[in-house]
Amino acid sequence: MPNIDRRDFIKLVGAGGVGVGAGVVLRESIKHPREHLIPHVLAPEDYSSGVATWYNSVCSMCSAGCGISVRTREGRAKKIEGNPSHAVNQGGLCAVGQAGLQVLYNPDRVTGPLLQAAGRGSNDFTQITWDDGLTRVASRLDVLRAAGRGNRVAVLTRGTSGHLAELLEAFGQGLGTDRLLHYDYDHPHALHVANQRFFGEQQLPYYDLANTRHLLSFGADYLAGWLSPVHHSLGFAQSRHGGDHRGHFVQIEPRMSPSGAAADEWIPARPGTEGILALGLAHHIVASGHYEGDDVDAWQEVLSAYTLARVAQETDVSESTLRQLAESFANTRPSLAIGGDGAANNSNGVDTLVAINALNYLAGNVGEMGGVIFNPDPGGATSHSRQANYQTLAQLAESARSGEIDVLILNDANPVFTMPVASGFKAALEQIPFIVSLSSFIDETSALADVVLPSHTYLESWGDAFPEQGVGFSIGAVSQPVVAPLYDTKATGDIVLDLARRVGKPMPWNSTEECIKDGWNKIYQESDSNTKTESFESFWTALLKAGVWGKKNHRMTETSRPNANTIASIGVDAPTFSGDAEVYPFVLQPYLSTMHDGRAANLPWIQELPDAMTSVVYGSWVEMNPKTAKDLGLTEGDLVDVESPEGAVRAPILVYPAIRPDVIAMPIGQGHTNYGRYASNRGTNPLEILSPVVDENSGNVASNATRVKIVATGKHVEIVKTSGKSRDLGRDIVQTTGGDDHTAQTNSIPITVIPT
Amino acid sequence: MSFLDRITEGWRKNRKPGYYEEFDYHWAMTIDLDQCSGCGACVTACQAENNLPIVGEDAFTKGREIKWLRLEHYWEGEYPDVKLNVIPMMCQHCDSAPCETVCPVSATYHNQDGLNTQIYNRCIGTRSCAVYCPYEVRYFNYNDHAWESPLDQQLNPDVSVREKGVMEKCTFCIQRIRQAKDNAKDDGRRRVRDGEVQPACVQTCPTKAMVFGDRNDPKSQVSQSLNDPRAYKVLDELNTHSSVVYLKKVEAEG
Amino acid sequence: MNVSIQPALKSLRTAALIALVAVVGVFMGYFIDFLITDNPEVSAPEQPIAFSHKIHAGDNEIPCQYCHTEARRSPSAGVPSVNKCMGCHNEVATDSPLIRQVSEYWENKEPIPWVKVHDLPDFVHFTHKRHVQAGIACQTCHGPVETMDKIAVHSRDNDGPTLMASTTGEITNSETSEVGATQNDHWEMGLCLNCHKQHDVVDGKAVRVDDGGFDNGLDCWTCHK
Amino acid sequence: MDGELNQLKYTDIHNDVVRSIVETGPNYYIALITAFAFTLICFFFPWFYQLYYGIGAAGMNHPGVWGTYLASFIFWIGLSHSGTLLSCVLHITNSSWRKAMYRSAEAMTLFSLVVAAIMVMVHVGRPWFIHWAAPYPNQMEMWPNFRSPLLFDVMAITTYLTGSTIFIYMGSIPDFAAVRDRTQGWRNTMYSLMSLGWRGTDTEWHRLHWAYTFLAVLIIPLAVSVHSIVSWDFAMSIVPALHQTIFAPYFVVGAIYSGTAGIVTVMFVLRKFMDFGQYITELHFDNLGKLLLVLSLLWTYINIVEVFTGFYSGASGEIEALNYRLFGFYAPLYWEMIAFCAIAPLLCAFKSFRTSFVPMLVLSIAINIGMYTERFLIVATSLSRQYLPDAWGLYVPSAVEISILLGTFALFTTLFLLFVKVFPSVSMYEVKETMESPKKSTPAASEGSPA
Repeated sequence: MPNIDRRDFIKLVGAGGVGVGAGVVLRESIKHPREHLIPHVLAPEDYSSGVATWYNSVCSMCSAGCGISVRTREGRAKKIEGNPSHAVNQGGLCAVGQAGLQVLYNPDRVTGPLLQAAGRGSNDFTQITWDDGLTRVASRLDVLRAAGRGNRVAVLTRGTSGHLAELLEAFGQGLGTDRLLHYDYDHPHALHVANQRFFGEQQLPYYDLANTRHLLSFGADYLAGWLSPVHHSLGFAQSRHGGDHRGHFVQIEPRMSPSGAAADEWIPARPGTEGILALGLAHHIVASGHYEGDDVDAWQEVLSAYTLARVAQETDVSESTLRQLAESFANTRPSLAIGGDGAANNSNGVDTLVAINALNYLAGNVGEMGGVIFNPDPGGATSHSRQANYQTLAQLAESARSGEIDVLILNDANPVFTMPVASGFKAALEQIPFIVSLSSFIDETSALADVVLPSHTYLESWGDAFPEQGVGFSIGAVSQPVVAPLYDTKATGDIVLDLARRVGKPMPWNSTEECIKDGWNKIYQESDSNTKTESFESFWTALLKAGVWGKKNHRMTETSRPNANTIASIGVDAPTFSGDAEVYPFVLQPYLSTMHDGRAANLPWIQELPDAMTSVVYGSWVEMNPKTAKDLGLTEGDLVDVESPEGAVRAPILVYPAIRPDVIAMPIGQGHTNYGRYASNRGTNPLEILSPVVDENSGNVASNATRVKIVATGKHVEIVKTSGKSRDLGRDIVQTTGGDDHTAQTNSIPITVIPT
Repeated sequence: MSFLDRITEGWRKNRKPGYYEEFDYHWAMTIDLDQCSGCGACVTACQAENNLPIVGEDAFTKGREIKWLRLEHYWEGEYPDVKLNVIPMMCQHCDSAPCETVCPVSATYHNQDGLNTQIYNRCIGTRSCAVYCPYEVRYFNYNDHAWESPLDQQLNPDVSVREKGVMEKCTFCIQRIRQAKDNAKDDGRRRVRDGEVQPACVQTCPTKAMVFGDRNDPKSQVSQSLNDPRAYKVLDELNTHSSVVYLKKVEAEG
Repeated sequence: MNVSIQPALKSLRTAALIALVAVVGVFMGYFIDFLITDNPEVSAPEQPIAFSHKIHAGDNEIPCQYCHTEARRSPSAGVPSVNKCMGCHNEVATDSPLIRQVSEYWENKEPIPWVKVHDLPDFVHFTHKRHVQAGIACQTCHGPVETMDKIAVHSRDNDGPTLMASTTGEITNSETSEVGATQNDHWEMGLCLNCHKQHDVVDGKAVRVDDGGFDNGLDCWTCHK
Repeated sequence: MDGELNQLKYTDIHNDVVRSIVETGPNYYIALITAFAFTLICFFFPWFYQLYYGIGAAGMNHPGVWGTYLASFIFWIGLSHSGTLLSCVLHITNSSWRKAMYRSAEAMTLFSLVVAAIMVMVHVGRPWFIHWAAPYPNQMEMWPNFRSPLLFDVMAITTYLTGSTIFIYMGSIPDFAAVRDRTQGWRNTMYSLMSLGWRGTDTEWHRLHWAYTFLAVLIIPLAVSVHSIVSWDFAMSIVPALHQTIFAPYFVVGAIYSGTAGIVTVMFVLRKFMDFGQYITELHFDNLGKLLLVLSLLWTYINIVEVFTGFYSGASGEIEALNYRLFGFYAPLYWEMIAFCAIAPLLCAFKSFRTSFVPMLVLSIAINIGMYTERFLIVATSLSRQYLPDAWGLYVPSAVEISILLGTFALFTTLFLLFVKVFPSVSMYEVKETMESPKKSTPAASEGSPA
């Protein structure tokens, strides 16, 4: 190449330099950044990095008490699964149970003791130390206790079972208060009372779905919410395809629930007339001589009024259907009738359930496999004796108003959300001078607290559960911490123990763990010799490993047969509703959705789980029969005001093919004002507008006894749902077949119990 | 045999389902629609196991939810004689899958276990697989997803978190299948035992309506369930030879 | 009238030359960076404590898995916890300044923030367990660690997995096999595939075969899931 | 031949064309800058945002995973069929009237192909890995999936692009030479490079013509294959209303149709703003009008067939999909398409219409709007009505998408504006071929004989 002058040379050098630079920068820029390897200081024994460890525990998302196995990696909980060896759920677990992880890892958890100095509801919390927080509470308690006015302390906890409940009781006694209230919105008060009245049994019997061949469900959404849904699901499957005969399922309810969808027959009876229907069937059974028991005359007399004709007329179910129902119920052995939810939440709820008990009795389903079986008595206080119903809470509110309560201790209970506004409960609480909350979240009730002493979530703390509705025999399970506490929180039990110590009423234990172990030591001592291990310690480790323990002796005792008075007392009046039928043409049915009583609304997985029937996510809606909607000129997404005598809530219309034209249904759970980023200001809460109609027999609010009217607002919103068009246009996507080629599936696990 | 014959012969050979002589395992699933209660436990289980993002309300409004396993609702009839049929819909792992032919970079292909794979880090996001899939069970990451701390601590370390621009779908919980194979090797076993591996949805199903296993093993529970007279495949007329078989819902005579 | 292309070319020559030099420069720059930063002497990152694998694994012949205990039973090899270090160094060389640093960490109950040298992308789910149990020497991929004062990623030319097996075709598990000859490449997929194509597992040990199949873990889902 | 050309001297041709290259008025710059600005604002900024945020910036969802990006892609591929294919056909059939317009037509091909290629980048979720779709040896030891219609696409389009580039370049060599001889300075340098030392000897002319014809023959099947393959992206699926045997011919016809319309537009512009009035005459519009008429009839026919077979099938999927297209959310667009592409072109039956420039311009634009709609409907309506009604959904383009759509036109315009300043946008030597040789005496001849 000929001469290159100085200029060109410089250019060349420059170009080369720039090029090289560019090259280096290029490579550096695409290189992976350095990471760090952080070793343990002290290697843990119970896991090695990269390998999963499983812990058995108990689910506390609802009162069913399913056993869970939690998968952990590097000391973090990764997944919750059903414990296959737990008799209640046998490996299965519902959506909410799995979302329990998001209770633990919820970004809105209270991370340490808080003080709401700026005034209640201000949500302006300041961090304080545990000692500070505890002294603030203890000082007040101490004064009251010393003055012998411990009764001015009220404890309102979410339904807790097992030894933790006993610990709370001991605490209450220590303070000298009898105001220790457990509160779950969905506690089946009516069912307890009804069983008490008919069977003389305080506790819940075991409804043996697995072995029944004909289930008559009066409004009980046994697959989604009623008592122990997962266990019922197992039973349902077992009955459908576990044996050689396919169980027949009938659902009687004005609005089709998931159980109704799964059933073979769905019968939309008039709301509140389920009991009358049941007695109608009973009448037919007795009249047609299916019942060979004693007191036939007494039965005939008490049932005489409930002729099929009248019942048909009152329930809006055709006489032929009723007759056919009665026949198949009486003839199919074993058969089973259950009642709850919709049927129980009316002004005549208890009567209805008694009627259903009677139906079971007359059909000979009591104490039979596939019928109603009674558990061995767990002994001690049952959940029912602890649980506060609407009236009890109303009294609490009353005494709060009249200034009889100085301190309120809240534990994960959220009555402000679930009590009707008409009850004035919130206003009453505000009268209480000092409120302390042990909740992990700032919900509507905790927002009123002056001091928040956050407790562990159930995955971080000790506890145990004896599933009440059970599995036909008594079992118990221990709930153990599966992860180290994420935040500066304490176990509920430990807080209580600490307070007790501070008010000079120390209890015999230093920690919840001790208390639980102590309790189980007793059980161990009492347990039959054949299940004894060489020492309690080995029993304890075996127990924690298995996660569940139980005896396999069915009680199946013949319950005291109803005496004359009981029989005579049977009878169901027409339901009473608040609001004039002229002004308020529709009956409002608030039903429990996946969000439960709203406690699951702050779990994003549940918010994003399409509703089982409507596939709606995020938000609430008003279900309305297509015909009604047409008459009112409403279409899906039209925003309406649902007005009851007590107030109004606003939600979009969802045209729902399977609901009575005279009924409006709304899901419970949304409409939180103060429950974290995922739940707050989303949808509406139908419970707000309920009239405080009370079923005198159960003392609980009749949540289905409110009439409403629909007022169109002219606004329109898009309901967020995942379903496009919910009709298969003859494309045979879901194929069906006649009952004849029924086949037994082998995939339902037989109930197993861990010998200890 | 003439040249033409040899060509056609070779073509047929290549048209074998999944392009394998035979599958090592042949994973399959049956879902009994008569037992399914549509509770949605499987949906959450899937979300928990496979690091499915929390997309938020806005994404749902736009129709951008990511649910590897979804429940489809089909109403039948009018009030009062109305029925709701629910059917869980997830990747059917078709043995002749439309999505596999169209992916230009082979991010989705049929593997030796008869599974329809999806390799996230290979995907370039043409989304053609989602178009070709008649079951519409492939979901696209329209943007990066965030897990608000500490929700991220729940993420399953055995499953990659997908970035924006990547297609994803049900994998029959491949991480569990691999784990089961791993355990089998530790025990010095050649094969995975029946029932040893269950996808999250099958494991959690409260009604035990789902069965998962190896179709190649005639004694396996799933093979028995496949012989059920009620067995059918959704959109079978498209000849996708899917590995998910449904058992018909029984219409009660009463 | 001039129609030839030459004069045009001439006038453009310098420009073209400059462009050429620049382009070549880019490649050179890339390569230079390669040489410098990936040269063990240079690229090895500064560790919080100047730990020497040469002293431990080389001179004192401590087996790899004495400290990296997880390797044989977990996907991740595991980094020894601080008390593991102290286990020996309560007695051994307690007075050396480096050990004092370690014991400081131990007394403060703080972890030692080691810098990660051998790193894989998050979408690669590699498992040590299977490879160790198949009797593959650590050095096969990590290089002659026992000769390194500072751990570094080697990136000399990779002759593929042939180097991984000794001449007999057997893969020895002894930490002092002639894996010294092994230089691991910068850990790209091809490296894994080559080895998997040429090896199969016969009663639990990896041996040479002519062509592997999918059951040798060539399925993408083996690592990417 | 047309009268006007006869009054022309070879010199005038040269002067006109060279003027169009050398002399640049302010209008040109204004046009160029505006076009470029639009490209930046409407195309690149939204695209960069999308790269940062993810495809979510567009309106696509589940099941509507394909949208306007793909529609644009097909549209531009279609437009590309204007030039090269057309001019090849006409070259072989030796129809002299094309000669004035074919270069700009070929330029259209080139640039619409470029835009189409860019649209692919815009469409995919991770464009930074797009090279994985190309077969090349790599450390991952991975190859693309050769069964995939999308891969066929990659191949076909690259081939077509290469072919067209060579074709247009080779055709322009003599004109480069001509321009070279009339320019000085950097232009001279540039054109001497581009003309590869063209002398205009008989051998060179001979070779040029041979090679040119050869390429022309080669490109015709290529062009046809390209759009057939594009159609297979859809037809190879089993989606109702996409899984159609007729798609390949349908797309090819549609492509040529929109392409021809495109030429009319471009020629009008050239005629108006680069005053090539004497070269691009009524004759060209007349012929193109006839062509449009024929194509529109073909297109209508195929549409009728598609709808008929769809309904005739009786398959729920097909019928729902068609119902949705004809009477669903996007029905207005469908009928707009019918009006623009099936009915309006019938006007071309009248010569008076064909030979009047402005109406033809309007028609050509209308047709291309209609054709874009067609592509959009194919993508949008079919995907939202598939086999599982529960998964049905609605896809609506987002602002970003629409802006990018407009941006592509700006991009195209920018490229074209640059082109007319570099390439002689009317082929001089071929125009000359259509003229009587000049009288000896004229000085022009001495320098003007072909090149």
